[in-house]
Amino acid sequence: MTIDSVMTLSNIHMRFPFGEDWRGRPHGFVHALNGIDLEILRGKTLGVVGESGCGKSTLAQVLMGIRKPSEGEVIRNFGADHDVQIVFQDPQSSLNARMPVWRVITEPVFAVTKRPKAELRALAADLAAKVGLRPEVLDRYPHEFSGGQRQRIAIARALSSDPDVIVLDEPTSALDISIQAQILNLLKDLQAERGLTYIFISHDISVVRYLCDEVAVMYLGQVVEHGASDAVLAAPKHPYTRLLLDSIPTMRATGGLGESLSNTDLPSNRNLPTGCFFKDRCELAGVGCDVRQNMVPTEQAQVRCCQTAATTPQKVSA
Amino acid sequence: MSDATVSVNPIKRVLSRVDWGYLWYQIKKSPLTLGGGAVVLIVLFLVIFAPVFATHDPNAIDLRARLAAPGWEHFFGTDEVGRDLYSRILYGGRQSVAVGFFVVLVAGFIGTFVGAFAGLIGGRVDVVIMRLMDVVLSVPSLVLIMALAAALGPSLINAAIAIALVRIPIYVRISRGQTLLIREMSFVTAAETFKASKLHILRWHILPNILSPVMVQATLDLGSTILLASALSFIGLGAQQPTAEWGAMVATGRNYILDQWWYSAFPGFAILITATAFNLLGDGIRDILDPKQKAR
Amino acid sequence: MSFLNVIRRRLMFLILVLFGVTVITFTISNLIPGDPARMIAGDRATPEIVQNIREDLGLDKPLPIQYLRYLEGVVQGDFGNSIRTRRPVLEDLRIFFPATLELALTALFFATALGIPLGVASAVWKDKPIDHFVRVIAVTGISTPAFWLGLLVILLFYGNLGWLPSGGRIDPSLEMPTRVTGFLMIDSLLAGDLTAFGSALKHILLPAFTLGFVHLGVVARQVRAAMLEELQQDYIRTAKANGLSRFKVVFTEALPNAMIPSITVLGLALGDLLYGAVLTETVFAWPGMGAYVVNSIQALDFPAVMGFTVVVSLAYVLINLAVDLIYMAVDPRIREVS
Amino acid sequence: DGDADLLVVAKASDPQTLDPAQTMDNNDWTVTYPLYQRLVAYDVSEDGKGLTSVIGELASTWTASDDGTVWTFDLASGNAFSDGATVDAAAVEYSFNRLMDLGRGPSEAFPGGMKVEATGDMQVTFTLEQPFAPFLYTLANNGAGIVNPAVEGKGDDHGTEWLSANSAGSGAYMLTGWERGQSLVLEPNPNYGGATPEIEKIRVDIIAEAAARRLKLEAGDVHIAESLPVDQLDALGSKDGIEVQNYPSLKVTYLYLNNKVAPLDNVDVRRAISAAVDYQGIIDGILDGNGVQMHGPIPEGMWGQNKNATQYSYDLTSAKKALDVAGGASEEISFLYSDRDPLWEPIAIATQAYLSQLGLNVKLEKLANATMRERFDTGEFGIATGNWSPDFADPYMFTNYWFDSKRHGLAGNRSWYSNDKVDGLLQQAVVSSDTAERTALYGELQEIVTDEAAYVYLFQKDYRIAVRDDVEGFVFNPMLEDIFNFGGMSLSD
Amino acid sequence: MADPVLKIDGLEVLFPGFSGDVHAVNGVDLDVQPGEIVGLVGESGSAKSVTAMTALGLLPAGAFRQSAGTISILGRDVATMSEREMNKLRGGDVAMIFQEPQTALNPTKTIGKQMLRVIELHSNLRGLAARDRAIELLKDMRINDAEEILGRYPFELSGGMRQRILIGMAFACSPKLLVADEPTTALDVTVQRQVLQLLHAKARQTGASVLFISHDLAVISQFCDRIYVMYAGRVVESGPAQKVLGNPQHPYTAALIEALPEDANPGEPLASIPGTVPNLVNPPKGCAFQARCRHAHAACDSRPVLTDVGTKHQAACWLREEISA
Ligand SMILES: Nc1ncnc2c1ncn2[C@@H]1O[C@H](COP(=O)(O)OP(=O)(O)OP(=O)(O)O)[C@@H](O)[C@H]1O
Ligand SMILES: Nc1ncnc2c1ncn2[C@@H]1O[C@H](COP(=O)(O)OP(=O)(O)OP(=O)(O)O)[C@@H](O)[C@H]1O
Ligand SMILES: [Mg+2]
Ligand SMILES: [Mg+2]
Ligand code: NI
Repeated sequence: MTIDSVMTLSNIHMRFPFGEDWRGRPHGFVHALNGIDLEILRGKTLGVVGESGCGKSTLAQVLMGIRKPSEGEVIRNFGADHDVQIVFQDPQSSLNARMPVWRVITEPVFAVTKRPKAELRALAADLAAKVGLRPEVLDRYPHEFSGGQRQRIAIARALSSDPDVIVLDEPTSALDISIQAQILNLLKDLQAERGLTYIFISHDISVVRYLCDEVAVMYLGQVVEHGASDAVLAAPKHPYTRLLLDSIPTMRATGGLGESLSNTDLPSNRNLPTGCFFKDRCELAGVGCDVRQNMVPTEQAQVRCCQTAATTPQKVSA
Repeated sequence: MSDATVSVNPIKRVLSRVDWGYLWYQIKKSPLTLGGGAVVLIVLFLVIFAPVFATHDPNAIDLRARLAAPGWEHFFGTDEVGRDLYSRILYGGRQSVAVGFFVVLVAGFIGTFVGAFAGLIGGRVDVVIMRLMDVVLSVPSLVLIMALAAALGPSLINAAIAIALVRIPIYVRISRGQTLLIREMSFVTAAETFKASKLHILRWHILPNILSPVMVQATLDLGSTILLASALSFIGLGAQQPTAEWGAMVATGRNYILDQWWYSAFPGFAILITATAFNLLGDGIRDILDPKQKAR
Repeated sequence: MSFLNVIRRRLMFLILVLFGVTVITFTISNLIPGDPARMIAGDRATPEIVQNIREDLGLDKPLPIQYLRYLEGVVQGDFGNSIRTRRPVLEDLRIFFPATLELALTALFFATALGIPLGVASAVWKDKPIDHFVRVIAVTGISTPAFWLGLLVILLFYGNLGWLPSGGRIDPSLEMPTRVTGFLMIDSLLAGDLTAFGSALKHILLPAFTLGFVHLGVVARQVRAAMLEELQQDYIRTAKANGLSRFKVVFTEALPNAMIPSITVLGLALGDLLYGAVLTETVFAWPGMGAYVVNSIQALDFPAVMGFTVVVSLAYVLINLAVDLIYMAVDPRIREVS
Repeated sequence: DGDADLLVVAKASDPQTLDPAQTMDNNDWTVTYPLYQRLVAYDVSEDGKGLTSVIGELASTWTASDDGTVWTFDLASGNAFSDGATVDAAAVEYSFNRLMDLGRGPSEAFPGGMKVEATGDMQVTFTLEQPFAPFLYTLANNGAGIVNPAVEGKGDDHGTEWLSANSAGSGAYMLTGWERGQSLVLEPNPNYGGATPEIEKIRVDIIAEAAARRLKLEAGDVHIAESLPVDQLDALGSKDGIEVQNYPSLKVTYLYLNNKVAPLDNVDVRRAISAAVDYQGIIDGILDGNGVQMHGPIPEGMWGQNKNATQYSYDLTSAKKALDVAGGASEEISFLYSDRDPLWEPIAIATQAYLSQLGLNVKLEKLANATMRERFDTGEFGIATGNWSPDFADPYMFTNYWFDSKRHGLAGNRSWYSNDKVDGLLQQAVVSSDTAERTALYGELQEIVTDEAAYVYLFQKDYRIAVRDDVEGFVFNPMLEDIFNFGGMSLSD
Repeated sequence: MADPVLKIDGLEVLFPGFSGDVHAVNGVDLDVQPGEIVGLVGESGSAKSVTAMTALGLLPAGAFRQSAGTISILGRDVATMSEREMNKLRGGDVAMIFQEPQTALNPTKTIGKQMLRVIELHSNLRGLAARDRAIELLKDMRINDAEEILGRYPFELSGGMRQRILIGMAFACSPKLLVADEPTTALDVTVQRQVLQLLHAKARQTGASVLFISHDLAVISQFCDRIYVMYAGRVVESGPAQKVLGNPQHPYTAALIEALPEDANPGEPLASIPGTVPNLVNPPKGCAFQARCRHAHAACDSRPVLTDVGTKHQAACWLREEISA
């Protein structure tokens, strides 16, 4: 269905061993990713949403190439000299406190090839200007900056090696709303200017709706719904997506907080549930849910699902 | 900026990162640290300028003035061959302090590198190194030191080498632990994403960040090393005569403790005061640099 | 991780330690210049006598063979015969170990009984005069040369005041109680001999104080650090918000949790005390392993030195095992996760 | 204390082994010597002084063949081991065979190839391969103690393990308890053949710290305190209830000059060193005057001393002159000592200072005693300190041991001295049983070795011991330092 | 009208520090009436927590200084209360829950132990009766297997579960005032909703007043009757939730709402607020928001006070002053 994809993930699984008995054999495995298929479109922003622990960051690491999936394949459709960069959630630990800002920003460059200092500084100054930092800050150290400024530094660092794709792992979660808006604007500008591809990980649906072209909803290491963000978020098909959207408090809500949800606990990813992963929390769960579900395309999106949901009339609150 | 021409050495970089004003502010708040620091400075000063402050040649014997009581001629009295104890204590401090610094530097450097290496490489290498360190730590250290010192032959430098060897595992543990922590930080993950080499990560991320806990440990170690060195000298495995050394002086002096208490009392006090001062300073620096670090 | 797993892991490590320790000490022992055979032979012995002894002791064999022979013995519980006393090393250690253990445990008791309250007070009243006081005590403790402190207390309490004996485990004029545990204080109580108990107690006071003073500092510092750590935890805030009094917050909430990390330190301290006793025992003529090993090193009595090292290392590993198990017993977090 | 029947001796360290065939340590002998009897014993003069001549102990009479190679001893009757068994010829034969068979240090005192045979129930014959002048005296050694043959049944290797911690002798006392590292208890042997000892119990307390030993002595907890530093003795002498006893002794302190190592291989360097030491300064300063400078190797009080032999004295000018003759010496000279004797360190320091006046560069090395002895044996040293006390009263102890080139190293010739002529003299002197002839031989020898400055003969020191004044009957014998005649001692109230 | 459950007047709190005193709270007036749910909203560092913690006397002794202001709880001035009385108050009439459910429970004690401790401390219930009470509280929090949960350790439970337990504990002794400091920030949205629902229902049911702290405007809007908007240690606007958020009168409140991506058009840039919050070591003399404010003018150099801008609706801004004047 697509023409230009920068990366393709097919059937990615990721397991982490945990515990060790006295012979060093693991007690078992954490199943962080359980069969992810995704196509990432050039120049677009893909939003990834889901509850804590559903494997978003693990997915990011697979995309970055710092973790080899236990199963499945990542295909990269860009030259070897271009790469994927990342911006992390926690601006505190993502910058080395012992490097001056100009070193931090140019690290992706000098870590790989030796360059004269003057050249690096020039590059740093250039990038700093791009992300809205004044050049005189280049000799300071990261801890002297506010959260928002640190996130700008992190973005500048991601840009320095001129990547095609930037993975943004909850880049604004630790920031205040007023600062979040600044960063989101910056990201948009940079994308427009450089034709970057973003993978934007978040649990804030409204940010995803604002920023992303496409959205993938993750649950327990699987994508349960994937499609154009306006379509998916306006008319979710999968019961989990619906639950997520229902749970988000909005300023305009009139109905108060409503009824209490019964089961909010995520199933364990050590012993994966049989059948549909969502069945224990699903209002619509029925007979067909005892088998694993596959992704099925609908008009606007792909939905992992769920005979029941596909056939049940949509019931989305505002 | 002339930055492009200046080569930056890591120590200077670390020091340049210290906010001296802040450090002073913290030290001022803690009278104990301040006191410890002051005594350390005084001790270092006295010891470095021992020739200036000494009233006698520390090795000049005078059999006719053996075991003289403290007085104007000999501030702290004399020893069993009539040497001036005051002057010997001044000179003796040189040995103790030098051993302290030597051990901490040698063990610190080797231990830090080995630990960082093990932590960064991980896998088998790490396991082998750490098990080895565990084994060394399980061996009673004093016996190991005594045996090593005996094997190398008694001399202060050999004692220092023995102590340094035995203390390496402590630094390996600290630096490895710290390396593992730092390796999990997202700036290292970031560096991995742009395919930085292990060497780059070691040089730019690990080492600069483990230096401060290592330095904290090192300051704390100074006190205990001085103590340990004097203990070795006490059992005759340290400094050799006629070189003055505090532990050795206490050892000889104990034969005279009933009638000539000053012989072992003054060098004993010298050890106590110096070690206490270094420990207070180290404690204070730890509190400032690394308030979370647990006492070991 | 289960109890069983921890035990299994530690026992595996024990084998490793046993091997490592014997290799290390054997190597170093043999680096020490000196010939044990000469030592036995005495000053005026002829070379034939020395050679004769060397053969008797197997010292004429190549080192690796000697090592293997030694290891073979150790596996069968035979640590060889002491060169100095001519008796089986294990036999000697069996005599001296309880004395050292009794001293170490008493010192540990002293260090904890005082160190914990001091550490708690210091943390609760951080930066107050009492905190400074405790820190000075603690730092002085770890900075005092035990060998020197020992001399001073002997001089004071024995020499000047005459209140306490200068050394030994018990007044030699008393009948030794029947040996049951090897701990004089316990054995004398078991025998119902209060005089002996009193004498043993009097004898252990000074060495235990001297030895414990160092660790008093270690314990107080550890408890202080752990308490400070716990006191700033969120659950303390919850407890306060729930209306618990300061006293309860400190003693029923913070202290138990602060003791968990401190167990490790206490375990290490006991290990330390066991071999840290070396110098103290010398000063106080305490008939324990410490004095035994010092004499053995001086006399190039390698079997004895190695026996000591192996036993103490073993004790060290076992203490660690105990610490791990206690840890698991008191900290529910470890029992089930991971 | 308060217990008149108990005598307490304070020692610095625990005995190592109590087997007379094994121990070579004076420290052990304090305990072992009174546990056993020997064929002969040192005599005591009328006025209670220890003599260097021997009388029979287990032996009632003895004869030697004219050539001095066959010795026949008749045993006195009535002596019995602590288990009641009679001390007979078989026991003597057994003891000596055991000693030689074990072949440990003590066996060295007896001439090689010595045969011991019970030639009757109560008669033993010793056959030597060649005459050995001091033979009779060796029989008074600790190693010559007669052991109950019953030990054979106590385990392998002649019951050594058992005997290392138990007693099986016929001495006045027997071992009844040993708390390791704390104390040993001796009680009278009920079957002892001699006069019943007065003291009902003897306790040897192990107190490592000299200061503590002294304090215990002052407090009256201890009757006899061994090895107190010189400085403490002076202070003690003035205390109530304590007596510091002085005995002339044959124990000497001297420096080994390694004749094989440069620059000490040059006789003039050795002479220079001998003249650069301030003997009187050391005696006055370090010994508080309690000693005299030696006059050659043989001490005062031992027959055979040659007063005409050279005695060096502190004379820097002549020392410098000698050094000039040698052409100077630039090598660093190592000086070994250990903490075995607290006097050695001050001596070492003083010597270093004296020699530095000559421009000699001395490096002090304090070693564990065992390590130091090893170095004596390998000859890797320049100078070293040593003490020497004789096992029996014969100049042999100070000459054959010290200068015989067959005894290089630890065995006795610790300065690695070699002189064919001297070797010849020694050989002659040992096989002769004519005292006058031997005196002449040793006299000549002394002139040679003092001239060649093989050792630095420092001083001969009195034996001084601090004793509570209620201890009576102690007899000091210069052959038996640190050994007490418990059987003859008593406590007054 | 009855006495306010909580009343704070002119509170000023500062933390001495290396580069000077941190003026965290700079004159806060606030009240909570019986049965009312009051929201405290503001960006990170605006002193929401410090204000609440000072009120309950939970700030670590020695680290802070209250330089001005009075606090009264249930009509009593806390300054006059002894430590004993405060302890009786806390956990009894006043309860507090915190942001991090991970760490807010003692990790080495079972849930049961921790709950019983509170119940027994503040009520006459003992033993089984106390246990029944604990089970009842948990059941109210929709925890079905309550008996089993009592025997569990905190680490064995999910974050949502722990927070529900903490709420249950807070209600153990029917408090008149509950202070909830960002109780759901660390939770997932689905869990957040459940916790908020339970908390809301329980408060209404028992008639307890709630001081609810959050930086999430949407949550505040749904949860609270009345809100205070804080900025740099000051209250800049207060009033009924719907009014303040529907018709913000302070430029800061307005800008904050505009900056939300919720209603933004994906094609257009978000309305961001330039700059960052002021440094509290030297808080601005005048209006704290001046430096970032679109409407700033000369008058803003002096400090505006809260003035009525509608019924029960107040704002501290010279602009509104002028308008209303
Ligand atoms: N290195 C690892 N070892 C073991 N388990 C891991 C590891 N990394 C992640 N996991 C597990 O994998 C699952 C997914 O983790 P991940 O960090 O990808 O979640 P997430 O969606 O990013 O969550 P959050 O929103 O909290 O950041 C979690 O259960 C986590 O515990
Ligand atoms: N113990 C303390 N020592 C020094 N400064 C403190 C302390 N506690 C809080 N502060 C300072 O007081 C100010 C207000 O902090 P507070 O925690 O109340 O903010 P908040 O509004 O609750 O923010 P958040 O939304 O991040 O919880 C901050 O600037 C903070 O740095
Ligand atoms: Mg994540
Ligand atoms: Mg807060
Ligand atoms: Ni799977």
